[in-house]
Amino acid sequence: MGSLGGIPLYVLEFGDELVYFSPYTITLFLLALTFTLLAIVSRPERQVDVAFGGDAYTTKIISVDEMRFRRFMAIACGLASMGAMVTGDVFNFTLFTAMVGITNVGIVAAVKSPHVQDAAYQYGLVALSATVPLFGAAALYAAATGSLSMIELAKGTLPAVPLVAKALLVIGVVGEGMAPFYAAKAEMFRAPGAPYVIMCSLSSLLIFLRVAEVVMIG
Amino acid sequence: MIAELVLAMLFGLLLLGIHRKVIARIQRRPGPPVWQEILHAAKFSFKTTWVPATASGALFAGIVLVAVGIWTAAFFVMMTGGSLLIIFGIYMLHKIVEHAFGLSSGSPYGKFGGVRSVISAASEIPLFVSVAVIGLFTGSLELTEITAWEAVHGPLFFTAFPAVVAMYLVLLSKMPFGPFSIVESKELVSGYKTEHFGAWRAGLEVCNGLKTTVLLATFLLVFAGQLPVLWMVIGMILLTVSLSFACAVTPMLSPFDSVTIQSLVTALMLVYAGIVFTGVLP
Amino acid sequence: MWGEYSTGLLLVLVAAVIGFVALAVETDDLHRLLLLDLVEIAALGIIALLGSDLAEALILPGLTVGIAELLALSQIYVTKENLKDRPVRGLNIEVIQKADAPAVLSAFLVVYGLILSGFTGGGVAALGLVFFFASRGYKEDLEMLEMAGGISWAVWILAFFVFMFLPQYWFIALMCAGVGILIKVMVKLSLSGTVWGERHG
Amino acid sequence: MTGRIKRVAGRLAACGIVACGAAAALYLYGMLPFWAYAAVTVLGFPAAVVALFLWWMADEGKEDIPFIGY
Repeated sequence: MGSLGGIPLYVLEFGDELVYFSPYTITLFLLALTFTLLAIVSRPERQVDVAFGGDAYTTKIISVDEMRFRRFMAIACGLASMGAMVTGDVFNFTLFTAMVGITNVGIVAAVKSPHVQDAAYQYGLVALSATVPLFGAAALYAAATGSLSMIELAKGTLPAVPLVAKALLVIGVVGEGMAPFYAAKAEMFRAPGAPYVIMCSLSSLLIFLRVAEVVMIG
Repeated sequence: MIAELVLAMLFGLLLLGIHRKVIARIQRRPGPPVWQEILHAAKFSFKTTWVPATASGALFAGIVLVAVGIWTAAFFVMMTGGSLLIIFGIYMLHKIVEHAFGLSSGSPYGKFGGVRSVISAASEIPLFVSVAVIGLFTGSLELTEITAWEAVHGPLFFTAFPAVVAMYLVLLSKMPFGPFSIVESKELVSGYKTEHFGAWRAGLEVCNGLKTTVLLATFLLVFAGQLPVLWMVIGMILLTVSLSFACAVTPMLSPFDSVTIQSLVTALMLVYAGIVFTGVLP
Repeated sequence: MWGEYSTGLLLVLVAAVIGFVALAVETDDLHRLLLLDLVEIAALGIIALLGSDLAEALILPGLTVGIAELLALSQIYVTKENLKDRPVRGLNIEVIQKADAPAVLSAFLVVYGLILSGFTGGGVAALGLVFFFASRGYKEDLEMLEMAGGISWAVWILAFFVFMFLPQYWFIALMCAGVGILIKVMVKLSLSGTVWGERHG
Repeated sequence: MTGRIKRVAGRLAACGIVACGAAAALYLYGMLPFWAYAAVTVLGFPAAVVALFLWWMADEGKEDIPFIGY
């Protein structure tokens, strides 16, 4: 199963850091780019709350400082997910994934609401613990096959990647990119600031889509 | 391929119209004419349009472009027989589009529609397992190679029937008025679409038309193989009618039940993938 | 070799499982954060078991990411629990404050760090600085320190570009990288060792 | 808005349609690789469609606003 996401169109080798664009990774990369640009140019919306039992309603306004910080985090999150989309190195993928986890926490952590902060903290704990299976998986990849390059793994000449390593990788990604998995419980998505909150769910989904390709290689 | 694109969009809207009509007839209502959804798109397209004061302007308008854009891309991938992984990647990203639609306006109804759409994403992501099963059988995820494999070994419909069921549920959860359409349920007014009116809504309708065509056609391509165009069209209409029956006779589930059922299906698919993995691969 | 690796792996995984069980049992948020740091060590252990140069190269970013997450989470914890106003003083031990010993020890550590150079040297020198600040109390000039850290980081990166594009000047690049990382690590570690909160008493 | 939206949307729609049409024609005559054609269409089609809709009934600034009694 060499060409899962299509034939690599372009491979950039920079030492042993390699980046490759296949139709699949380029699609995901462009989507991350699009939403990052949207996060840069959009101003946050003003969330409307209806007061219970009456016609009155209030809008939440995000202060400029908070907006700046969250926008920065959203951009960092976009960059991290773009990196995770095109990297051809398993360890780099896990690093980018861990970074997506941090920035996801950062995006919502600036919201001055106790519920949101608590949700962000709990999510952060899970994201932090997910780095264990993530890095463990990358180390197992290296130990079992002697290579971390996805191009090398896809050639099929190396020993097969143990199923445990793949499972650990998926568990790690699920833990890091938990945002959509956590939604049922999270106050995270209720936080105002749509362009930034969307980066949370988008980045998680993107790294999940990428890991689906990664585990099928090798 | 521009003409095909526009035709696919109109055909998708027609399918959605047929969907509404069949549901109405099953429920003994007269129902709208089958071209109602096309008229709908046209109607919205000539309403005066602006951006709500509370909305996040660029996101509010930009997401409509993204919505049409991703399904245009998916249409291209399907027509050229590209990777199935891309199409289902775009399918998953449609969740994010819904999320953005809902959140960008600031309206509480939109917000809950968007949040619900993300909740159900969690249970649909692992439906990728069925894509993996297809990959295990055919050794590739390129649509052209899958159809070539089917020309030799017969349709996947019989070979991988559980995957068919899982994928059918994917289609069902994207059809309006279905048991899993919690994002559009009526207590949220129109869910994530509530605040997108006028030209924005018309753009969304264009996206829905394309989406319906792409998903149904991909389903047929993957499980029945390459068919002549006429058979393809008939197949898609039949598929729509069967989906309409499923939608008409089942009530909408509560968000919790919807996610639970989808998760159960996912678990079953994982077991099936495990069996295939040990059975098919030596 | 494989046998040794598997045994080591088993041990690390058992350690990780113990850590996760403790994590599941613990309910206090702060304690969970601390336990997580322990669990994180297990991940580094798995990488370290590779026992190659690659492993060494991989541990560093892994460690950095782990520390970054830990810092971010502890910051959230502080805001979450409204722990902002918390005046902090230097180590209030009479013996240390009156004597000259801290200065001598710090100077020794810094000089030793300079001789060691590189990452380890930075760590040792930073320990000296932190010890000095901690025992004497200090007037902050964190901006200066931050700037020094930033510039030395830039020097470090520059050295990498020299390695890549002008390999004939490897020696100067090596010196730049060695000094750059020394100062950077020293500054960063002493910063994280002395930043104690919003207000200082 | 005095017709600004109408002008901008009209131009955008025209550009999008021309770009898509040109890309399709060039691809048909083999003068454009497929990926470029697909990229132009994916970018141009949504812009053209939405801009066309916006242009259709956009405010031209000449309307008489009726007094409806508030």
